[in-house]
Amino acid sequence: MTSANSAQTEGPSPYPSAASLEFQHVGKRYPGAVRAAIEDLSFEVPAGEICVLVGPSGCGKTTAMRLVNRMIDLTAGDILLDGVSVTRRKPAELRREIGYVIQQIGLFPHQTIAQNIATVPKLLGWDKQRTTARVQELLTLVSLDAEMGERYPGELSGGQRQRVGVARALAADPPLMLMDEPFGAIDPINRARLQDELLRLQAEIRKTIVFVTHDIDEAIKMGDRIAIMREGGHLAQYATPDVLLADPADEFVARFVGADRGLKRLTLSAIKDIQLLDGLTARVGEPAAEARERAARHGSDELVLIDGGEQPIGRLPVARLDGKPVAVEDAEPLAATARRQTSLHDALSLVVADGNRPLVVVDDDGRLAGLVDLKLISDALQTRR
Amino acid sequence: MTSANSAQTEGPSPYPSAASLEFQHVGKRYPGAVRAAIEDLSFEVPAGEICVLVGPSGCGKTTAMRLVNRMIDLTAGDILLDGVSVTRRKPAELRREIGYVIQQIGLFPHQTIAQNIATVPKLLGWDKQRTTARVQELLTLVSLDAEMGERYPGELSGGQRQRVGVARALAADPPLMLMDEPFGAIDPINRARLQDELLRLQAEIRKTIVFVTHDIDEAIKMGDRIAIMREGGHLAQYATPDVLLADPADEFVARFVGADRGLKRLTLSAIKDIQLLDGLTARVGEPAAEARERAARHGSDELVLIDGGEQPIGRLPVARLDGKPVAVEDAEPLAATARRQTSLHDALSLVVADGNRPLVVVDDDGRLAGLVDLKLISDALQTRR
Amino acid sequence: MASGPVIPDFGRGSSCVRDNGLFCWGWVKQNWSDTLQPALLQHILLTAVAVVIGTAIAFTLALAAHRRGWIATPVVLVTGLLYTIPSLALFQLLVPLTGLTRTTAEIALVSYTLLILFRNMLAGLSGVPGEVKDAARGMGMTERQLLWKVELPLALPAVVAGLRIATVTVISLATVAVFVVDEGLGAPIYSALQQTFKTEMIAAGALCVALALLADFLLVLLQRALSPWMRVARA
Amino acid sequence: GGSSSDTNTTTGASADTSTSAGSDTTATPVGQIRLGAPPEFRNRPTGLPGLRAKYGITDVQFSPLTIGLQYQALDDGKIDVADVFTTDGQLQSGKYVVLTDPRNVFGFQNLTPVVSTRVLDAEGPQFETTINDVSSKLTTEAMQRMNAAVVLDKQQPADVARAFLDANGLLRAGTAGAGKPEITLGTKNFPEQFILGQLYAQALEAQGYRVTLKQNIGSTEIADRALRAGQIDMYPEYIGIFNSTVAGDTRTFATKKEAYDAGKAFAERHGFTLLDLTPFTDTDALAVTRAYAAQHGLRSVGDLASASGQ
Amino acid sequence: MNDFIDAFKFIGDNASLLWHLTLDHLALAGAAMGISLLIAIPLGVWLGHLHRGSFAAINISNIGRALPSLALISIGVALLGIGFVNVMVALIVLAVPPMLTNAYVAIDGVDRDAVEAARGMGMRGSEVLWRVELPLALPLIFAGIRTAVVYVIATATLGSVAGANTLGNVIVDQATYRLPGVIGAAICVAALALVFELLFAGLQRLVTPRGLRSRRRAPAEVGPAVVGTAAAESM
Ligand SMILES: Nc1ncnc2c1ncn2[C@@H]1O[C@H](COP(=O)(O)OP(=O)(O)OP(=O)(O)O)[C@@H](O)[C@H]1O
Ligand SMILES: Nc1ncnc2c1ncn2[C@@H]1O[C@H](COP(=O)(O)OP(=O)(O)OP(=O)(O)O)[C@@H](O)[C@H]1O
Ligand SMILES: [Mg+2]
Ligand SMILES: [Mg+2]
Repeated sequence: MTSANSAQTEGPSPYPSAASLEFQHVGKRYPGAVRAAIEDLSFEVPAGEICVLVGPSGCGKTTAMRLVNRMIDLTAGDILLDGVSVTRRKPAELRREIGYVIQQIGLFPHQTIAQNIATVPKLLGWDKQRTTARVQELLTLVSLDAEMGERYPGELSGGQRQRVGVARALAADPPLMLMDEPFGAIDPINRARLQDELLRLQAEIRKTIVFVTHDIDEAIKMGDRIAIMREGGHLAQYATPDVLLADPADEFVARFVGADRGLKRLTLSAIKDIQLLDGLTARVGEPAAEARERAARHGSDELVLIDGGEQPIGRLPVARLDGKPVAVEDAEPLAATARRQTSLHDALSLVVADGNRPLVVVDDDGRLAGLVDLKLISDALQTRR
Repeated sequence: MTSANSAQTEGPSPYPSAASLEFQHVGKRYPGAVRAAIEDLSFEVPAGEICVLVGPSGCGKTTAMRLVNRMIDLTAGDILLDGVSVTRRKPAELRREIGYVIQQIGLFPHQTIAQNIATVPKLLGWDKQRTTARVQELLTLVSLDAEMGERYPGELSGGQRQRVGVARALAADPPLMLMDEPFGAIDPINRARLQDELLRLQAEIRKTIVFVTHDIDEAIKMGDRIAIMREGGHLAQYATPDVLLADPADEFVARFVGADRGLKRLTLSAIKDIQLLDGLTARVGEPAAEARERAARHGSDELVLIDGGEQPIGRLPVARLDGKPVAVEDAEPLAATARRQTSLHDALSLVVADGNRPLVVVDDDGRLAGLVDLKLISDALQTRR
Repeated sequence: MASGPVIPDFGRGSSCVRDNGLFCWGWVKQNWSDTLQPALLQHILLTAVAVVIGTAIAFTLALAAHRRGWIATPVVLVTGLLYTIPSLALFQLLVPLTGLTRTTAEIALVSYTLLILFRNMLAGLSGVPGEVKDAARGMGMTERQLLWKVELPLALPAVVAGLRIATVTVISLATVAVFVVDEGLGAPIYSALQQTFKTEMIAAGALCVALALLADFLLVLLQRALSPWMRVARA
Repeated sequence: GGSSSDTNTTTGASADTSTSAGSDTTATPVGQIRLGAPPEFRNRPTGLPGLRAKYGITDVQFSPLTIGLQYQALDDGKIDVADVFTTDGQLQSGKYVVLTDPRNVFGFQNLTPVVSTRVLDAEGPQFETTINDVSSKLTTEAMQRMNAAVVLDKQQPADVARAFLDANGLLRAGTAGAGKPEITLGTKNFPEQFILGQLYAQALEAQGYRVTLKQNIGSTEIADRALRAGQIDMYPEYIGIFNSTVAGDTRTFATKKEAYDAGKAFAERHGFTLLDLTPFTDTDALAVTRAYAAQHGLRSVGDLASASGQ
Repeated sequence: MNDFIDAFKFIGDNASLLWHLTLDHLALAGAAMGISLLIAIPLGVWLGHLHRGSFAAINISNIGRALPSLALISIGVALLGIGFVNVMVALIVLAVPPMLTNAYVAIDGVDRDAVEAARGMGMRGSEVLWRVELPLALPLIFAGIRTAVVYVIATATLGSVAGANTLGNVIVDQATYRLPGVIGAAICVAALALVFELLFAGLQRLVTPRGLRSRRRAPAEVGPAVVGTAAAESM
């Protein structure tokens, strides 16, 4: 089944260029360092995907990333960008084709936001109006109003600066983006907002993105693939979040993703991704017998009572069905309802909180869409290996 | 039922003093500010409990806290410490009796760790050896080796500094501790470690602690009681984490605690807090009939196969029970087992990941303790209102 | 005139001295005790007095400015003005007021220390991180305790750094004091200049430089000794 | 007049050499005259204006120099002609020729000890005699030699003074000063003054007077103020400067005597006394290098004027 | 006090003399500054760009200050003879250190993140220097220049004792110009220095990028840089 942030890999992208990235037995030993920061690292990132490097502090994430745009040079192996070795390129030129966002953002305080964003286009010698057009485009892309363009970094909030940093990295429409803990310094609330923003953005621009973090939840949320690294740049596991949570390669990964990986996995998919139970409904005024018979057929001891407009009214325990036709007062109020885009994680939460009774799912227009029960949810986990 | 961090309020404490704290219609308007930072805030913290103030940025958490030790003075209402108004005390003296940990820690860079910790004792004029003794005691308390005492803050890691900050605040054994986002600046991994440490510590020292954060998960983990605040220092809800998650007072609180509050609630209790299923076992070599009959009695379609030492071997589907006595090869291996201290949250995760089949719980010696199934878990949520 | 003067042989200087060689050790040895050494000592005294007084004044001002922010600006303006006035001019401008006295020299020298010392002291004090002060207050330090136990110790490196600059500056400027008082190393330098006597120029000049460098070095040691934590912070 | 004889002696020394020089080389014309002197030489009557007026020297490239640097400048060839003082020790080196000044542009600068009359009376007649005895021995030659000893040979002024007084029998011990009030003797801020201070002080002390010597008190004005303020009782001053700077009387005097009388008169009116003039005069004078003099056949300022075709 | 009145009278009467000396004064200072700029700024910027030789670059300014101007000039006389060149050389020796140090500290201190980002976006070394480091460092570099200008103008005064023509001619020749002359000249020098101080203060504000103006730079920070920056901004 497809994952919640699968949007990233669907539909036509307005931007043509996304490059594949391949690490081939990459090694890096810093001059004078006793042991290599990265010993032998190999993995491949398909074009247009987000690959998250995650791991404990000092495991080599930043190093691996900086090897790509040759901020530092590798001491073994090779890195291919769209099949071409980066070592064949002039560093400066290479970097102009790779968006780079560092944790501290590093905006130029002496330049306006617009000038900051225009940096690479200027370096590439774009003409004036093309550049300005692009800057406007990017400001809207990261949802900053054009007016902001004239401001100086000193006049922006932390979150806004982060967005500018991203916009600046995107300026020349690079096929590859490197983001080193871009949201590391931001409080949890704004952090979540920026994460969602980046995902929305990526759904549009569809870049190849290498994203460094040491927060596993962020990794799961952001990554199409996750590379879990450990001391010395060893690749503990490289897989989709789903596989990673489903079967961790070893003890280290298991501990790293956490004991509740089962539940974490549920955050990856939404109700819309699974087949809902239906038919378990009763209409106001219909004969009790029919309803009871329908419930029995589904082996359920309750139905969802809906009105003429298909709007769910409440739960209807079969026990309540005496001879009379089904009436509104027979129903118990609903503790909660879910929508199709609710994540299975939240759905499970609602089910469990409601004593494991099936959860009522409604469409955006409020009409009954179907039911979710524990079995469906856990089945989802089973089928997704 | 008792909560996972209830340890904080049990057993004899080596430290006598913990003070109760009471906000009485407290108001604070900063000079020149149009609207009050805090309008009318009232709540009470029983001695020896951790009260967490949580809320969006700018809602007045820090303000409320700084009113207590009179870093700023209140403009309305009163604050009672053990029934005595703080306004009756000289600020300097008052502060010496209240431990204060600020987000940036604020260690004195020009003093050694030992000197830093000894600050308040010195201010109180303790004699030399009493002070040094106390410093040693505190270093061990926050699990830093004595050798660290001679170092300067510049030589410590972020986490270590945080601990020193806490130790320094504890130095004069204050009945009340104020902690303003003490772990705000630390990465998730170390953050969790420091949280656990503080809880362990509190179990020993049993202080009254006011703890500020804007991370709801931290609040739930740390707090005996949580005060959820909103703009203008309004108290949206003041309750135990459990109640907070069980029934949020309003939309704001509900959104703040998150859609998955049901699952969050499960983090508050552990398997040991609930009654396990037992009797669902089969011994190697016993007659199939007996086993089948036992399963039927419990209305279950499988048993847990155990060996002579009561160690669980695997699941035994009733279907597998043909005429022959129960044999090891009839069993399916166990996907996972839990221990008594495993939180219900993680337990649920394991159950769901294993297709809703009951989870095998073992004692520390590895002997079967019983089973947990979905019903038990969700029942736990029902009973805990 | 019958009784014309008898002109004795006054004795001649070494050949090096006579034809004004670049540097004549002999002369230096000869005149060390009665020319150079006294001048050196006077120079040290001139400097020490100026720096001590300057420090006292600057310190008071800095503390005041630290309490009441608005004081800083006027102080910087005035001391900055004094600082800008060329030494030679300032000395002369003071003559009508305080005459050709040591006081004149000291007043001028002190006025040159003020800007540097004040600015560094204030920078040191206001450079103390807010959270550190917050923590100190939060632990129940009185304002006075905060100043003496936290702010001043933390300001020390900046203060001593200022002291270094001030001292070296004064040592240098004290030579110009010769235009008002015949004291310090300026005296031999100036008289040598008037007689274009190279040895004395170089000897006295070198002494002055050496003195400045030595003072600077000693103050660096002081700085190190006073701020052990800086080393580890840098390390 | 002693002063004129003094000038002769100096230039006499140079005259014979320049005659010999003049005999074998024909004087080559001087172009524009590069003259170095203290800045004010440009405008003061005893400077360029005087030279212009009395010798018609106009085409001068003037480079201002602080006192003491002229000889260096001559040696460095930065200038051809330097404004010097007739008693400068450097002239003893024989490297330079002082041009005679027949038309008397530079006036008279014989030295006279300025004493507060009050003190003079208090100290008694012997005091004045002692000082005048010393002054009478101070010829240009003597002063040049002593200056040379101090400026060139770096002898201590005190030693030089002692040697001179001793050689001229001015240290013979006396008791005239016994019990007389102590006097403070000030000197201005250049070597010649240091020597003079030592000369008078030691001579007086030999006679039993108690003397404090305040050397290097500064310029004429400072000295003058100090005297009026009673900070010093006496200091050696040059008659020309006394007239111009202290008395503010800028006339040019025909003779040394006129100048002296003018000064004395002023002094009387202001409560101090000018003691006898010294034989030597420490006037400005134009000096050139021996080589330059020979090349252009220069002896007097007049020669310079004609040689520069003016 | 009426000395001052006489002083202003003197200024009035000798306007042309003072004017010419002022021009000479500025010519001397200008020449020295020109050459110093060519030496100090490129060197400082280059070292700062490479983050090399911090110790030397930072301490040279203190050593420079340790050189007493008078001594330096007199030694200059001994070595180079009298006149314009000698004094100019002395002034250069005095002017280079503060500018060098400031240039170094300024460039070296440019926010590493900005530089990192610049490299990351594919700027070459030179582009990083011109587009990022220099603009950000300009205010501090300029502070150094301003410092040096005032210092040179002040010290040029002493040039007159070594045969260079400056306003100092009057100050050191009391014998001729009398006290009012000396004070008058002193007033002129002071005024001259102040004018340039203000002039360059203005220029410095002009060259400060707008984005930086809001955040005012602390005059000195605790740590080794203090000597550098404080040095730079003093004198
Ligand atoms: N410039 C350097 N010179 C020498 N060693 C370095 C350098 N940069 C990093 N290292 C070492 O290389 C290893 C990997 O560093 P790196 O910064 O890549 O880790 P990281 O995963 O980014 O850590 P973090 O999560 O804290 O950013 C570490 O042991 C680090 O000490
Ligand atoms: N010193 C002050 N002067 C004026 N207003 C202030 C001051 N400190 C805080 N405020 C205002 O009071 C309100 C509450 O501030 P406070 O710092 O208590 O919020 P907070 O809950 O601690 O926010 P955060 O979570 O960001 O720390 C805010 O609107 C803030 O702007
Ligand atoms: Mg990193
Ligand atoms: Mg706060």
